[in-house]
Amino acid sequence: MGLVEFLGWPLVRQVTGRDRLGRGHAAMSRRSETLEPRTVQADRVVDSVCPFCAVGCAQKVFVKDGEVTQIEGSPASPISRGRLCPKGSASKQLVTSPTRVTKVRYRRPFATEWEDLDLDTAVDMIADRVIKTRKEFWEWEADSRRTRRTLGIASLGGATLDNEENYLMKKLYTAMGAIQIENQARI
Amino acid sequence: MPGLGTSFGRGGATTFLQDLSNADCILIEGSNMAEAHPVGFQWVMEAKRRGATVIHVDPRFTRTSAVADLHVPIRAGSDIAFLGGLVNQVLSNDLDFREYVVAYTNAANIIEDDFRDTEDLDGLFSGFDPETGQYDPDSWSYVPDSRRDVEDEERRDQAYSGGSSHGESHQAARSESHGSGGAPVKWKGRRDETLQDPSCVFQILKRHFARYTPEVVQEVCGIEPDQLRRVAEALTSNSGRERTSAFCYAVGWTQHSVGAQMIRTASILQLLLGNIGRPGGGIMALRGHASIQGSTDIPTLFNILPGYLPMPNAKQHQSLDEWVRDDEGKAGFWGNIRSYAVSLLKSYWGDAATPDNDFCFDYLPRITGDHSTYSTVLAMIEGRCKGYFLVGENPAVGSSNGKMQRLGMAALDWLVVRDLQMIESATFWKDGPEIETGELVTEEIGTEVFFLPAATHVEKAGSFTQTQRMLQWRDKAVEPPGDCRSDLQFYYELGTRIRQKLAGSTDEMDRPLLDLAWDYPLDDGGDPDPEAVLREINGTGPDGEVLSAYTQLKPDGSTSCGCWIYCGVYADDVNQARRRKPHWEQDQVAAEWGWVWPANRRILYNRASAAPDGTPWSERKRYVWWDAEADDGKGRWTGADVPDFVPDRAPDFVPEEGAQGPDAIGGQDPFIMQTDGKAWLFAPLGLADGPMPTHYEPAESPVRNPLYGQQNNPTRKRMEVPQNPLNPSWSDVFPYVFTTYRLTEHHTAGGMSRTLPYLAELQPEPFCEVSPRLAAERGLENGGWATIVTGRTAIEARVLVTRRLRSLRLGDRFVEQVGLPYHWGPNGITTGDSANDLVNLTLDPNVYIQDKVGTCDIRPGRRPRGSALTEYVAEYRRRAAMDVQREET
Amino acid sequence: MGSLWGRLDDVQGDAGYGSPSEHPPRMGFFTDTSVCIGCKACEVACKEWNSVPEDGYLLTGMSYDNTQELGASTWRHVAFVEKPLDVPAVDLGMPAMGAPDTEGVTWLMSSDVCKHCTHAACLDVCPTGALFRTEFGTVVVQPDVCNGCGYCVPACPYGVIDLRKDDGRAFKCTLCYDRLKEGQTPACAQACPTESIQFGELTELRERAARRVEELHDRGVDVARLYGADPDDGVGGDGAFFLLLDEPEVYGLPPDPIVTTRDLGSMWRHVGAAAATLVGLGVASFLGRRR
Amino acid sequence: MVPEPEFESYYGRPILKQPTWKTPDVPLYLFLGGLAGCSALLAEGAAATGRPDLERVARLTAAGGAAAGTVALVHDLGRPERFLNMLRVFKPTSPLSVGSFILAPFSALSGAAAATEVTGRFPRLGRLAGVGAAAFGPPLATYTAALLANTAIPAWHEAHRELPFVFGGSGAQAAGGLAMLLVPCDQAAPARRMALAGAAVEVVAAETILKKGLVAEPYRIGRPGRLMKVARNATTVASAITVLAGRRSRLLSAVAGATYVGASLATRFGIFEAGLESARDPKYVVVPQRERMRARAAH
Repeated sequence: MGLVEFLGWPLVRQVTGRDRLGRGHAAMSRRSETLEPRTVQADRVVDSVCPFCAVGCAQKVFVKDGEVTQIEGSPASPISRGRLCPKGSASKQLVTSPTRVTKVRYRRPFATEWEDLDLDTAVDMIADRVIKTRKEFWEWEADSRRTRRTLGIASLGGATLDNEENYLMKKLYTAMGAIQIENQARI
Repeated sequence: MPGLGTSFGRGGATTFLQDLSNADCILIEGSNMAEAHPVGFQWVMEAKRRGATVIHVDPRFTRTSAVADLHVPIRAGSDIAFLGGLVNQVLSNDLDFREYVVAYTNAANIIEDDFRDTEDLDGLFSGFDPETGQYDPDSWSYVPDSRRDVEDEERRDQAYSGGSSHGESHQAARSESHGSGGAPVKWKGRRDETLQDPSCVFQILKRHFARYTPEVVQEVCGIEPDQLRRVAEALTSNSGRERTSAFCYAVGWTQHSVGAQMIRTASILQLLLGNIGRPGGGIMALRGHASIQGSTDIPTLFNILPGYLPMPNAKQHQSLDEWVRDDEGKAGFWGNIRSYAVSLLKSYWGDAATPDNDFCFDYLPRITGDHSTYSTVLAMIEGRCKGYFLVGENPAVGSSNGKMQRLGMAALDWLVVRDLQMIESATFWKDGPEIETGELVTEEIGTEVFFLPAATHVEKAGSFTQTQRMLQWRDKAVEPPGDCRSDLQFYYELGTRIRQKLAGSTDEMDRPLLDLAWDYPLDDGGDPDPEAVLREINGTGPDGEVLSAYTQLKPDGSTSCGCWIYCGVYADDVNQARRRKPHWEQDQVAAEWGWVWPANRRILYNRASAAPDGTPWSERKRYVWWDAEADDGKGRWTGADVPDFVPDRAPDFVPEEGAQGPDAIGGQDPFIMQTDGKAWLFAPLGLADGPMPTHYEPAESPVRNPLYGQQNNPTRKRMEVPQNPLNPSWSDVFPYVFTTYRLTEHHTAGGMSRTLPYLAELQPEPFCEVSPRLAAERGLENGGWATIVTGRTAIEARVLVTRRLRSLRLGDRFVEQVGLPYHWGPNGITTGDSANDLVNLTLDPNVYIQDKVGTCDIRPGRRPRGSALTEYVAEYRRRAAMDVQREET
Repeated sequence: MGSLWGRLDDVQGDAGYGSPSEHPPRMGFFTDTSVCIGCKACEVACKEWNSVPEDGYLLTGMSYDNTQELGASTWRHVAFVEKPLDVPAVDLGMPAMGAPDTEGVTWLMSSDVCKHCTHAACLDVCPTGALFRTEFGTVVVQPDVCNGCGYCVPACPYGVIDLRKDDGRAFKCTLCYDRLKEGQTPACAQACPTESIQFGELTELRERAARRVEELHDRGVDVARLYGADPDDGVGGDGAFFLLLDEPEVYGLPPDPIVTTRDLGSMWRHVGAAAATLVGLGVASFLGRRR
Repeated sequence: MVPEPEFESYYGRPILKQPTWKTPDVPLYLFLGGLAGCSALLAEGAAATGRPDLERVARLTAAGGAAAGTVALVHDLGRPERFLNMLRVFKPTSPLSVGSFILAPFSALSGAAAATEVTGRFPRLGRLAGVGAAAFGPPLATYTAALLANTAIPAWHEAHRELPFVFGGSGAQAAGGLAMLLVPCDQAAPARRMALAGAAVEVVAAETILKKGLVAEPYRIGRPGRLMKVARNATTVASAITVLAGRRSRLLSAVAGATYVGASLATRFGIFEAGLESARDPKYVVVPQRERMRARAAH
């Protein structure tokens, strides 16, 4: 029986086995027999929180070879109990989106197209511009009341950022004297 | 925030999502919860399963209405009239929870005689200065209880003001700084517990809302009287000792020129019904973004510092003492403001901050009024602001009056955009609508643009603060690809480089940067360790040991704390936000999952879940109560949640004379952040547009204000610039109301959803929703195209003709409403026009947020292209005679 | 062994997996559309887990349903039906105004999925055994076997399965066969915010559904009815059944589906008769006159 | 006009899925199956009664038809390279599985028979193969009816009793017709008789289907309706010519034969497209099922 069995011809399994009509066990392929969910092969499962709305649904992020292979709800959460909405369920697509920008883009004044620019140079250029514009619009007083600020620099954004990021931003901007700092809480 | 902040003392949701399942009735208004917070909505469904009544009040019949027991269609922007109508039903039929109202609210307080209500002044309160468009709140204050009250106040003034007398700030109620604390009244004031005194708050409230009858509500909101009565009946029959009702709201209330007052009306209603601080009650503020609550607690906002400490104001605060004076010494936990302020300065400037230099108070820049995003965009257009950082935000689509946003950005020297995808705000110079119409020419736009790719939420560790004030930690799963970096790393790197470049400077201007405490431990990838930052936020003692409660903060500079309301998130040197004890191992409060500010408490003001004598109002609604036997007879507050009260303060405790700060909190004062310990039905201070909510029409309205001569909010912030023309009200050129909103399938400005195939295919094109009657009137076909036009611009959208949009009967005429989701822009897999380009900028005076409603016209067919578009809109403006300056009332 | 239609309690036993103790209990879905909020999390979670490609960016004008139907690249489809509520409108007696004829509307939502029938026509007609009954009693297409003959497509009485254009093979919901192997919950059921989609043992789900219908009837929701829960119906009961709030055809579901295999016996008999006729006719053709 | 039946649907969209079988592949396969199957019968009859020309044409048609049919079938597969999976299991519940186990041996045997015919080698073996092929002929010609009938498509399913006779008759008609076209009159008598008899069976069965009310409407209207009419008229004309002049005029016999073949083709395409239409309109699913439920509830 070995040879035929080895050939694994389902018809033989069908005739000799308990699945005479070839509806189930006989028709099962090797792949189906050894199937398992990709999450089983993950190197790590990391606890995270959905980046979209403010319900704060807990997420489990499965990682294999440094790539995110699945993001789904974490049943342990008392708030979301493992559930997600359509946006939360699309988190893997958000983080692995092929249209994500992964290189710095730079647009020269009056230019019509983007150019490349390496990250280190970009940050340095930005630091220079901050210092220049800060000084250019520095103001010690307004109607003879001390203000010690710059009105040349503004910032918008924060509601999608971490508390730690908002903290460093506000700390740096305040030390810089920049006060036109805003985020989505207001639009 | 100020809506909840002034009413209860803190600017955050008063309850938690799971608690909605304990509600006997849930009113969802100003929110489309099933679509905008679907997973949070499971708790509303849980309540419904247990027999609760779910009511949804919304201009449209949405997916929330589909599963609600009652849907009440309302004209967008008229919520105060409806809620006022409910208040009137409660007060005129004595259906309020009297025992709760007398003990826990300022209903009994007597108000100054010279206070005049909107009934007397046809829509204005006393103290209005037409020139400045602001109120002086003096006439709204409490009558002092006795001579001694007045002496107390003067003594406190002397002690803290270094002798120089100072006038109470005339900048009305300094509304913008009380996100987390009640505004400081001078004294607790005289009270008539029988509520009969004609000048007591209860009677004033009754008179104020007397004219909000069902007939008036039908006239203003288009809600039939029997619907109003059904809602009133549902709420009142589900309130009191045995039953509680909960409210849920979101930007449907906040985004109005009367936004804060809408939330105030809801607060008043919930206080009259006695639902605040109780299980299954409260007001659930549903925030939009993952950490919008976090971005107001630790604010990247112009008017506050972390912990809702007010940003120093150039006119009033030129020293640390002046900065903390208003709150210092007053009753309530705000009384310790000096400790919080000094600790913040220590965390900013570390050792450089010493007692003799006012802990570097002078390093703080000072504000001089409104520097909100819309004023800033105006400054950009006028060339007064040249550098702009966009960090995970897309104003070209997300902000209102998109054209103004793009014109502002076109006038910049440099723009730094940090995002995941190439958003419209980064490419306005290439493919913005103005390039198409020729109003802007790419080659003439001088803005230098840096697009720095950002890391996603799984490529960086950090914490979000979600809608019920809970901090939840995310671990880092993978490294960010290519040039992507977290914003933490970018700002740390930017700060480090700026400090290096200024290292040798002796210019006083650079001292704050050079003395900044900016050294954080770096991980091997060169990124600052986010847990170290959270630890700094939590606060440390003299020798760097971690603090565990804000009560440990000292005013002498021995403690440092980045955000006093977050003190405790790193208690016992453990990242409490990272706790994940599964819910099946805890009760519903689940205190060991994440960390909730303040002090890991879920339901705020939960002292009010017990009767004045400390016993639960009822067994069914037992939550927090006074256990007389605890601590061998001394007694202690105990229950399912962390008591929001001084743990060992007996219910019958009466503070001695002249007590200050927390010691001044009586045993029956559940609202421990308020200076009088009571919840405010009447807000003597803290709101720029009046002590009580009043119905005013949105800036652009199809009808005249039926209640008062005063058409709009008198203190609204107007942006009278060419780029922000207002449609004339009750005009037949713009006869319809439009309201913008979100869909489940997309995320705000769309940057995180229009670029994802699985979401884009669910809602692939911008559309507008119109009633069958409006469709017939304007010849619109289902699935066809329509052009929607306002004074700002015209956009096109596909048409969905649906009965879910009802023709509302206001008096004897019909008002039609057009629904517009706003997720689209020129970029992404599916593109389209941005609905926010239609919106005008008229701002709420408390938080400078815009009206999301306005008037429009709608025509079949697609919009004109190129410069023909500007001509088409200009023609509308001519027909509406908008360019002629008309005196607005 | 090998019943072709009617009640069949041990569907895995019938497919060669032995007695009930030798194989896991039959798993399935109960979709309670009365709590569905139409959020489409199920559609996205399914596609994300199974890497199902997007299939078209088209605004259909059919209320909020731009997904349109189940198919090879859509294994979950949320249907949206807006129906007027016949409440007499307030008539202002002003003809010019044209008062709207009805006041209210109901908005039905339902997440449709493969029914994993007890008697699955797609499985019966599949010539290669690609479609087969799993040990969990679910019906799955084995992508390593399917040669895209397409026979399952017209056989399905619910119009669920289809061939994927650029791939050639048939695809449909697998009830997350791979997740089941590790005792995990299918992706759509895990994501569903209001537990409209409930996953579990079919017998237990049927009891829960019956209680839910009773509960709704007690509350006056008398339009609630189960669909596909009766093991004696035309397909022997569905592995994924529903609680609906209107007639099935309003949701695009057949009101009384019967597995085509029920008539297969009669088909083979008639084929045999026709073949015999041919033989007879053939022979007769040669018996007549020479020319 | 019968008033439009009152029924609800989901925005008028189909309930069933359109069959993905390609045109012309599958209708052509249905035709070729019938043609080849019946040709095998003709071939055996001709061999047994000494009609060499008829035998040769019939054998070649049988083999050619089977081969072409197999190519059409494999070409229609989404994954043609996996055509051998057709024999992976034997599914009695699947007419296509049973069909594969008919088509395979038939093709082999009819191929062998035709090979011996052409090469003249192993004639005895060829005859034996021919008998084998003939045995599989009738099933090959009629199983395809079960192939269409064993689906959820109302027009096909409700006709499951008549379709085998339509397909069988149409097959006989095609085989006879082709033989009349290619074989001189004197040897083509059996072909004429088979064609005539086949036509009769097919027309009677088809008429029975057309009278099945709403479910059979797709056979009566639109393109499929026109195809079915063309087929019936062509069959009638061909039969008349055959009866009147079939025996005498080689030309007329050929014309009749060709018409018979054409009619058979038209029938197959007509029935196939009727199925597509029947799947597209939800009324064909909802109305009959509602009537069935009412009837069941009545007693």
